[in-house]
Amino acid sequence: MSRLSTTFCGISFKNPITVASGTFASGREYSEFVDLNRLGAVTTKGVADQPWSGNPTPRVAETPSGMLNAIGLQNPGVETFIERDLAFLSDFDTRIIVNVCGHSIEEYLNVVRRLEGENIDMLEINISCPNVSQGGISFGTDPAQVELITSRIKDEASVPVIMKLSPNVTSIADIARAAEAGGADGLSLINTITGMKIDTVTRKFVLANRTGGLSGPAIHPVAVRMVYEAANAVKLPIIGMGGVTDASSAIELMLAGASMVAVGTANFMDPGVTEKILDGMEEYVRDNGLNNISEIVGAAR
Amino acid sequence: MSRLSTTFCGISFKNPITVASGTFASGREYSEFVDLNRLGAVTTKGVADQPWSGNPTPRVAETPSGMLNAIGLQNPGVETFIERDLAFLSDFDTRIIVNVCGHSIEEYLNVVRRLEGENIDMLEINISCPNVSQGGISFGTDPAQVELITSRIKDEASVPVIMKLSPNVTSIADIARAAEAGGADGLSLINTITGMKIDTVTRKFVLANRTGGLSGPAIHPVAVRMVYEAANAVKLPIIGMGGVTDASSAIELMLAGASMVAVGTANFMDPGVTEKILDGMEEYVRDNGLNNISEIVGAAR
Amino acid sequence: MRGLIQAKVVSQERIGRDIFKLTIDAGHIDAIPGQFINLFMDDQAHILPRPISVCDITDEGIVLVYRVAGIGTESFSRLSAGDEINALGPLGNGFPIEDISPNAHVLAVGGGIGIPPMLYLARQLKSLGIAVGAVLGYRDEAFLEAEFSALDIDIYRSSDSGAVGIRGTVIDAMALNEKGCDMIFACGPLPMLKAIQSYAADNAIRAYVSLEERMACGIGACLGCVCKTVDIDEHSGVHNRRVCADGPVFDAREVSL
Amino acid sequence: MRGLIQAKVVSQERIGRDIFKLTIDAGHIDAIPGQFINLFMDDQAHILPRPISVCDITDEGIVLVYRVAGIGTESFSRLSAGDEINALGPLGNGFPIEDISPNAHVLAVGGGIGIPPMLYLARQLKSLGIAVGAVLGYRDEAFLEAEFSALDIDIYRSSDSGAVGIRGTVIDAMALNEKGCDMIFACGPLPMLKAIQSYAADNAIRAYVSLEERMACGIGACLGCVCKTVDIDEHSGVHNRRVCADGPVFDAREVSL
Ligand SMILES: Cc1cc2nc3c(=O)[nH]c(=O)nc-3n(C[C@H](O)[C@H](O)[C@H](O)COP(=O)(O)OP(=O)(O)OC[C@H]3O[C@@H](n4cnc5c(N)ncnc54)[C@H](O)[C@@H]3O)c2cc1C
Ligand SMILES: Cc1cc2nc3c(=O)[nH]c(=O)nc-3n(C[C@H](O)[C@H](O)[C@H](O)COP(=O)(O)OP(=O)(O)OC[C@H]3O[C@@H](n4cnc5c(N)ncnc54)[C@H](O)[C@@H]3O)c2cc1C
Ligand SMILES: Cc1cc2nc3c(=O)[nH]c(=O)nc-3n(C[C@H](O)[C@H](O)[C@H](O)COP(=O)(O)O)c2cc1C
Ligand SMILES: Cc1cc2nc3c(=O)[nH]c(=O)nc-3n(C[C@H](O)[C@H](O)[C@H](O)COP(=O)(O)O)c2cc1C
Ligand code: FES
Ligand code: FES
Repeated sequence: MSRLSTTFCGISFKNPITVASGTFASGREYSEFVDLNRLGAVTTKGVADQPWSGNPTPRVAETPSGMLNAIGLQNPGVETFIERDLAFLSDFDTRIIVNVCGHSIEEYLNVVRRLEGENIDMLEINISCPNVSQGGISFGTDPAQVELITSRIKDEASVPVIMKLSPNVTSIADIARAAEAGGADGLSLINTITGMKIDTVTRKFVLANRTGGLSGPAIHPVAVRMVYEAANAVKLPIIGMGGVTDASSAIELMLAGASMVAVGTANFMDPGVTEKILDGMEEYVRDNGLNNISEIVGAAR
Repeated sequence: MSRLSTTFCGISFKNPITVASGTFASGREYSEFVDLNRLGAVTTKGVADQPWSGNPTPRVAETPSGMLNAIGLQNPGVETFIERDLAFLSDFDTRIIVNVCGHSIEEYLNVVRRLEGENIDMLEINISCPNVSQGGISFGTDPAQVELITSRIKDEASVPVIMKLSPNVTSIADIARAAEAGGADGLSLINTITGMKIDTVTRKFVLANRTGGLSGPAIHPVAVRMVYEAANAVKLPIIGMGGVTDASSAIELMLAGASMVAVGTANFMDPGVTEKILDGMEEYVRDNGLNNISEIVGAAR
Repeated sequence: MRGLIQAKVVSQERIGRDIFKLTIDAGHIDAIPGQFINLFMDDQAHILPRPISVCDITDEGIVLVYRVAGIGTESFSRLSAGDEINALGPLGNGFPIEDISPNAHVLAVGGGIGIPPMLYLARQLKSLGIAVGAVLGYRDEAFLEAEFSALDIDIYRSSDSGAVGIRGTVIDAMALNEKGCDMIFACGPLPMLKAIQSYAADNAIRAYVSLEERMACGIGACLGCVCKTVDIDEHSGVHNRRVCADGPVFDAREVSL
Repeated sequence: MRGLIQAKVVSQERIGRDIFKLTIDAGHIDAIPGQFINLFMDDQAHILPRPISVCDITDEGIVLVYRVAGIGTESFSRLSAGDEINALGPLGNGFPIEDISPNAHVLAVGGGIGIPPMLYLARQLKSLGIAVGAVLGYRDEAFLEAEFSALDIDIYRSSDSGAVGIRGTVIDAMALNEKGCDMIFACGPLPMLKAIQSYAADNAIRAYVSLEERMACGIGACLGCVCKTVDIDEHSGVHNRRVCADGPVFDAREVSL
């Protein structure tokens, strides 16, 4: 048994490393750079019940030690996703976590229902999507909405449901508790922090969408804090993410309370980074005489 | 009349640049590196009615393009502040903005009352302080509290009152509106974003206080977004801050809606940075044929 | 498995006011004209890659010609022989030079910093025995003149100021070509590509245009760099294609510029 | 007006397994022994300064000796002659060498990477005509031996492993000094400084200790770097003093270690 193997929501993973939704598509492009079989799981780009066009470009911008994105959840819809992307991934020996988005609870449920019986291991529900029935404010910032959407999805899903939390809230603990109350099997956090960039020469917003989500190393300290707060607020296991670039920043999230870690923006800095993180984790486990990496989960003191 | 001169809350400033409270003490130490007479204003370190000891060390840590601090608002109390620091500052031809902190509304009011009649131009009220009567949660995250504390302070203050907002909230617009409803004369934002760092070798929290406030370039995109949201939510003038390191990042905040800009963490990267920012602003005004820098306030499109 | 390449700077030369020619040794690399290389800054504060088109491949390495446009290109301009730089590539599809009929006449049209990739394109077309002429539109200062001359092909030049070739746009310079053409391959600023697009449509000439868009992953995964397409794209399921992976070269008829 | 100094690297030498000696030219600088220089990384991702004590001042420049402890010191170790580095300083108060009576006998006690500043201290004391001996506690590898020998003063060495001098702590090595002492100036790890503090108290000897704390501004403005004081400090109004501005050197009787 590998010392990196772990169990999350009752499912075994060969290691605690997955990728952050939306940064890795469904793995096909990165499979030229990474042996997908080495990853604990591939978390796929947010998928909706219909194709979404996303936002106009520019969609990305660089910021100090970070980037903004306003992709707008472009995706080909769940049908194409199943036919093409799930089919591709099923050839690899890795777990599949499917990230789901929608504009209304009904849209989320359509995706969840359509995925029933497909070869997937877990659902990750992105509640930072614009909630059309609430004027475009995301589901993820109101505890009552979080509890409601969680319980509705739990009613229909037969695989574990991970609620992916937005950091743009006053109390991440309250949101985590709402997800727990709604019956979530686990949490993942953090999604991006809303930011903005303006070109001082043209006086234009750099992103066509004006605001975008901040990700990358810049937000890592916020991710560590929020994982810590969520882990202390609820009993649910956590997938930590936000600014992980190496084994050390991944381990920090685990020490804060994450059982698994997702790597996002760092893939753009080095497409082979996930394997390097795994190498670094093996070294850490060895150097620290651990029997299993999960011994460090929440071990900061 | 200089093309950088500006008016804020009815007070004239020789330029829109001040320093962020707590990064510049009361100017004495930096006066060896910066001609204080060049600054639009000096904003002093948060002062309470009694001396505060602050947190144990380590109090600061580096993060990607940023830093965490958990000074814990150490200050010598308002008496020493008036005798020593205000006396020192009154020799310079710059405006004085006094940042105020407290554990309870009464403590804030004690400071405000004690400062009555002293040689100060504006009050900046830091509502990220731990609110003892609310279990240590800061005043600044609850709109009702923000409105209450604002109106109580406004009742007593004879100089303009700037409410300094915390970014650790779901809706900065709601908080801004609460401050406006309470009668604030202006807003300043953003204070630091709560973060955490863990040493993966020792498994210890790097800051003795566990959490600290993230500042520096890393948070600049969040500051730009929040200034933009606040400026669009209320009619109050805004002092923008968060990750300003050069003229361009200062101008970005003005394009987003800030009338003045405070420089914080960047002072640690270069103690002479404020003068360089002023030089860069003069150049910008010239290159863009502006009559006055205030023409760009909120001009992003 | 492909990966980040730790390339070595072979040489760097300033070839214009703010234009530099950087040759890097990135091991054995085969590239199709129109493909690009993502260069990374050696600075953890700047995390996104800078895409630069392949200008040429010589025995010494990959030649990249770029204009200093911001902090990244500025930092590249300070590199000198022996320095290391992280690179990823070649990326993208490149121009469809293999699909061209042997008796076609191709015009390689470059505008501004879209000129460099035309060098490698023209050289490759020529070596395939395809008739090619180059149309080069400068701002006001020529660069890569010797390299283009060495190709021994017809060259038509224009510039905004008239300092190089005729005063005008590449469309004006194209009028100087009396040999006609069946195919246009173009790279340059958006207004130029739009002009090429309508010129091609009006004259029933096929055209391929190389687009620019802000990128993050550079390999088709993040959907940061899409362009609008006339028809629904099979991969995306919507009217979007990825500039980095499906492009940067597109049939002018399929994209909405 | 003082400001950031764009210093030039004069030389860099590896003088131990992970210990480097860096000489920088920062213009004319006068420093008191015990003062430090803040070095900045040339990398916008790492924004805080790295404080390094002045080890010596020679005709060539300021000598800084440091142990590679993390990313900053690691990056400094890659500098070589001619490179530029931003520096701020000298900062802090330094040891009170001017206040010492001419017939005092001083022990300069350095532990580990606290040894380097003792070189400049001992040299300056000697040049003031004050009797000084050095007590140097190493881990297991000596460094700066030639420099200390050249001072021609009494030197007592210890090391954790016994590889250098006697096996033991600096307190053990101090016992080798038979000349007595009226004043101890010490720099080193916290446990050593605590031991010096009680040794001085027990033996009614005055002692000054140089403290380390994480810093941001380095000039006394941010209150990031305080140490605990026995009495209420006049400046802070509480039991805290600023290591960067009020220290790093403190009378051992006034601080709670
Ligand atoms: C496929 C492709 C090929 C290119 N080939 C060349 C070439 O051969 N020579 C050349 O000089 N330039 C080329 N460019 C443009 C070049 O990538 C930008 O000028 C460069 O990235 C600017 O980086 P900077 O840090 O200097 O500017 P900054 O403005 O500081 O860059 C900030 C961010 O914006 C991005 N960015 C800025 N301008 C552009 C742009 N025009 N296109 C895409 N991203 C941009 C940067 O990559 C970076 O992420 C190409 C662009 C693309 C998409
Ligand atoms: C007044 C003073 C004088 C010093 N003199 C010397 C000297 O002469 N030689 C020497 O080798 N070291 C000295 N140090 C310690 C030296 O500053 C640290 O080893 C160095 O800052 C580590 O930086 P890093 O980037 O390599 O390590 P990292 O751990 O990557 O640094 C991360 C951050 O923590 C800070 N930090 C890490 N360790 C320390 C520490 N021990 N003290 C203060 N801040 C720390 C860094 O400055 C940086 O901000 C001194 C420290 C102080 C406070
Ligand atoms: C380009 C991009 C696209 C993203 N798309 C999604 C998405 O579709 N669904 C989702 O839940 N999160 C999405 N995210 C957020 C990431 O999954 C992750 O939560 C965030 O980027 C923080 O991690 P990082 O700093 O490692 O990137 C996206 C992030 C980026 C940068
Ligand atoms: C060391 C330090 C101390 C601070 N102390 C205070 C304070 O006393 N009162 C306050 O309102 N804000 C305080 N702040 C917050 C800053 O004023 C500012 O809002 C924040 O740092 C963002 O700006 P920056 O990124 O330019 O530093 C402090 C920040 C730092 C880094
Ligand atoms: S840059 Fe990521 S898809 Fe093109
Ligand atoms: S480092 Fe700022 S007060 Fe010492």
